[in-house]
Amino acid sequence: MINKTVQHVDEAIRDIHDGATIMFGGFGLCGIPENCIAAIQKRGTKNLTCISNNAGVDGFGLGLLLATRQIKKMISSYVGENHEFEKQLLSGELDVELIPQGTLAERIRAGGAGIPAFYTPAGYGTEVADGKEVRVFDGKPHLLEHWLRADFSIVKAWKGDTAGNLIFKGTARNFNPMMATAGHVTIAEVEELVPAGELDPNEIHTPGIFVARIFKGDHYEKRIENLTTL
Amino acid sequence: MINKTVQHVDEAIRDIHDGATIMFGGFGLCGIPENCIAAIQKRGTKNLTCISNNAGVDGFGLGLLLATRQIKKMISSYVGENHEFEKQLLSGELDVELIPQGTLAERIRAGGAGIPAFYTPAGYGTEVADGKEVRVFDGKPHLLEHWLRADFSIVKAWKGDTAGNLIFKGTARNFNPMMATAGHVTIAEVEELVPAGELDPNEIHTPGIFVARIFKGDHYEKRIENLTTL
Amino acid sequence: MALDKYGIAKRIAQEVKDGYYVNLGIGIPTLVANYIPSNIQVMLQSENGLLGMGAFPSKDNVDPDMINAGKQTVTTIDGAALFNSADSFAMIRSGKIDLTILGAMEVSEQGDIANWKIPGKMVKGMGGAMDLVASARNIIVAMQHNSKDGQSKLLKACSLPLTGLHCVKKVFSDLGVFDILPEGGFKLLERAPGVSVEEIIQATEGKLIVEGIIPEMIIN
Amino acid sequence: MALDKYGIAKRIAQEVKDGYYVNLGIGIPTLVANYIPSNIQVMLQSENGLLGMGAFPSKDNVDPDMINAGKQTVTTIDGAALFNSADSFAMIRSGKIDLTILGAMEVSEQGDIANWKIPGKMVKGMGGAMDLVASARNIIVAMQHNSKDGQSKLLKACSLPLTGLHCVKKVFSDLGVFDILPEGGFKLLERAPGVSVEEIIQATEGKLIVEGIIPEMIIN
Repeated sequence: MINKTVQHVDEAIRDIHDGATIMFGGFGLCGIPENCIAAIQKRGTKNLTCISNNAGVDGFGLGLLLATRQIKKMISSYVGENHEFEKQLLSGELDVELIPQGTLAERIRAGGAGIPAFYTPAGYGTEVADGKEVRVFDGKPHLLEHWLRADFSIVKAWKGDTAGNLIFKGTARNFNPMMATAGHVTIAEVEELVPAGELDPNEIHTPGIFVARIFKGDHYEKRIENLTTL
Repeated sequence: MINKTVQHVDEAIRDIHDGATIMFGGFGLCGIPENCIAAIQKRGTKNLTCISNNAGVDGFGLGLLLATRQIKKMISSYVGENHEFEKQLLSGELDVELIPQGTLAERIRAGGAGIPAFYTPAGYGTEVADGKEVRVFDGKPHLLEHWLRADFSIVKAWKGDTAGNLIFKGTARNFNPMMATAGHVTIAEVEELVPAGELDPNEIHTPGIFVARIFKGDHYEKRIENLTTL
Repeated sequence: MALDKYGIAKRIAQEVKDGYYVNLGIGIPTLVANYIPSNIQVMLQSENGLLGMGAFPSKDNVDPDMINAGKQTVTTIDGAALFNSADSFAMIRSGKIDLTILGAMEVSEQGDIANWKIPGKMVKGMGGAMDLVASARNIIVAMQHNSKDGQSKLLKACSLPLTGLHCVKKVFSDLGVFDILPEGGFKLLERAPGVSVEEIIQATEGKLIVEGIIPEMIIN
Repeated sequence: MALDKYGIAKRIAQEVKDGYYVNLGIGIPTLVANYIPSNIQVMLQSENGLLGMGAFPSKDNVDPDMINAGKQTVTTIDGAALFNSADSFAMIRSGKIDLTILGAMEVSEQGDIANWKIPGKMVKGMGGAMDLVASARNIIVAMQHNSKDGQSKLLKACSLPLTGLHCVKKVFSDLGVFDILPEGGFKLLERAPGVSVEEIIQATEGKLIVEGIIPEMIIN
């Protein structure tokens, strides 16, 4: 059986170099690769271009790498309640490209699907359309958008097997499956790692062909951004 | 709970009219909506444009509707070992549009994803490229391809619930999930129909929002096209 | 008297019909879920990847892997489905959502909406709003009629960077309910309880159309 | 003596390396699976929606819902995954398949391939072949060197409708193994056992490049 397992997070991220473009799965703090983010912070890799729907919060998730100024550019859709992100954006310290969330998801999906460009109606008539080709289909204007790919994609799954197959849980799925397909090297950290053959092939969200390295994360804090209860 | 259940196949296909465009899930005879095909044959609906990767075999699957001349046009990728299909194609009786399989799958996916057009490398330099826009990305020529949508999509799933959620089994999944998203009215027939809440939301392949009507098929022959054993 | 945010949410809840698939934006729209009548069946979509969003969890039942687009912990109802964010926006772009309820900083009489950025001051990002307004068939906006310093937010033209063009069908503010006409203009449909037509005229910079007697809205 | 189809399949099996993801076309390519050495680990992709295709089932174990792209009943190996056909071709177009083995009616010295249609006579349809040849990084062809009436199928230019341009890297025929050079031409690498260079020259219409001693292929 093809085996993608590595033993430790440091082995998984061993070749992430200064200036790399990295996709990080997750939405808010949900479904983020906590172990890889911490290891990259520790390693001090710099000048990163990060593609992630949000950028964590102050002090957690990608907020950690923003605080240490390891990120040169963010490609995201929502800055939300991340003050460090908003501050660095407004001050011009951080290069930020904001993309409509559905366009971001589709551009990443296109990157992993070998579709170099597609048309979407999102953003027509807004500053998102600046410099983009507009084409009308069925009377409705659309923008030409290009695929997104990355040197590395780092995703977090619930369960994985040694062949690299992944299953996500709940809304922690979010951007992880598309990102897994769009990385030149895709690294998956999982809560539970099982031998190939234990996952039902019919229930797999990401086939192992897309995953280069997989490891079991040491610990998941799973911090909650906005706890709401009845 | 939103309930999509209908009691009988005839109710499910009640408004399929002469001249309708219909997507049929399935690959070969695997994962085809046997009950709806039989009911459409019985009803005698004519001048259909059918979108399906293949067209069954002589005497089964869409081969039934070809034999009764209910199909005016087929949009497919593989004629394969269907002699009636090949005969009607070569004689010009049947209007046939042949599309590369991946392009067919992606055009249907685009139809259900609100993406009116996209670029793909498949077919460049072949007769498939005739009349199509060619654009070069990263030095490689691509064709502009448009979405496919249909008046009706008819899919076959393994399990479904009353909210219209679907789970497919094995390679009977094939074109069914994309087609479910691309029909103006999507009809699902299933082997097992359970109350909403019984399927694990994490294991659903097609969310119920795409399905207008769902019913339990009476009987599945599941004829095997090419039985091979050790 | 002008409605508070709960009042706006209550009034909007009346727009939700049996069998609808509904996407609720962050802010007042999220509150609408609390007031949907129990005798109708609705599926709430959360664009991060959930259809069939339920109530907030009990304290014992919180799952950090189950959040809505506002990052609030949520539950699922029977018939829910989970999917990735690309599939979620596929669903949105293909027009399967019956009703989309968004917040706004400004709306124009042409149905333009601005809700993601104040240049040099505040950037939230557009999130899913641009995709929603470009594709959803039926977009209504929940908003304050005036800014804190008394400026109208129902305008001839938006001053802030746009989220989408000609897309808003209806506005529910603290002062009233307005159709946005295809030819442009806010057509006053209902007044908030105790709010006069005169007050609404004063508070609206965009073209306001008042025809006949304007009823007071009914909120239970 | 020219190889039979099993011989071609056996020789091609030597091209499959440990850790490869491989797509096998219909016909001779399907046979290759039988000859992959047991000491290497390979994942076979079937473009209808399966990665990790296993052997044919035993008679008691046939599942009509589990077929390959040739509609043959198959099984899965440990680590297999199932997906829909759009995701399957996403995988193919994104270049994740290490080796693609296809049948062909004709191949040109430029690496063009024709394998789906004989105008007026036969139409199989292109199936997934056009997507595969347009995207896969490493495409090799298994084919008969000559047609039944003795015409060469390794040509200067294809006469049949094309499946793809400049895509075939290597040809394995019943007579030999050929690289297709970037600048054009079939470079003879190996002869089938007992087949002379002279016979191959006779049988090849396209530009044939013969340099040095051409070894006989080794087939176990």
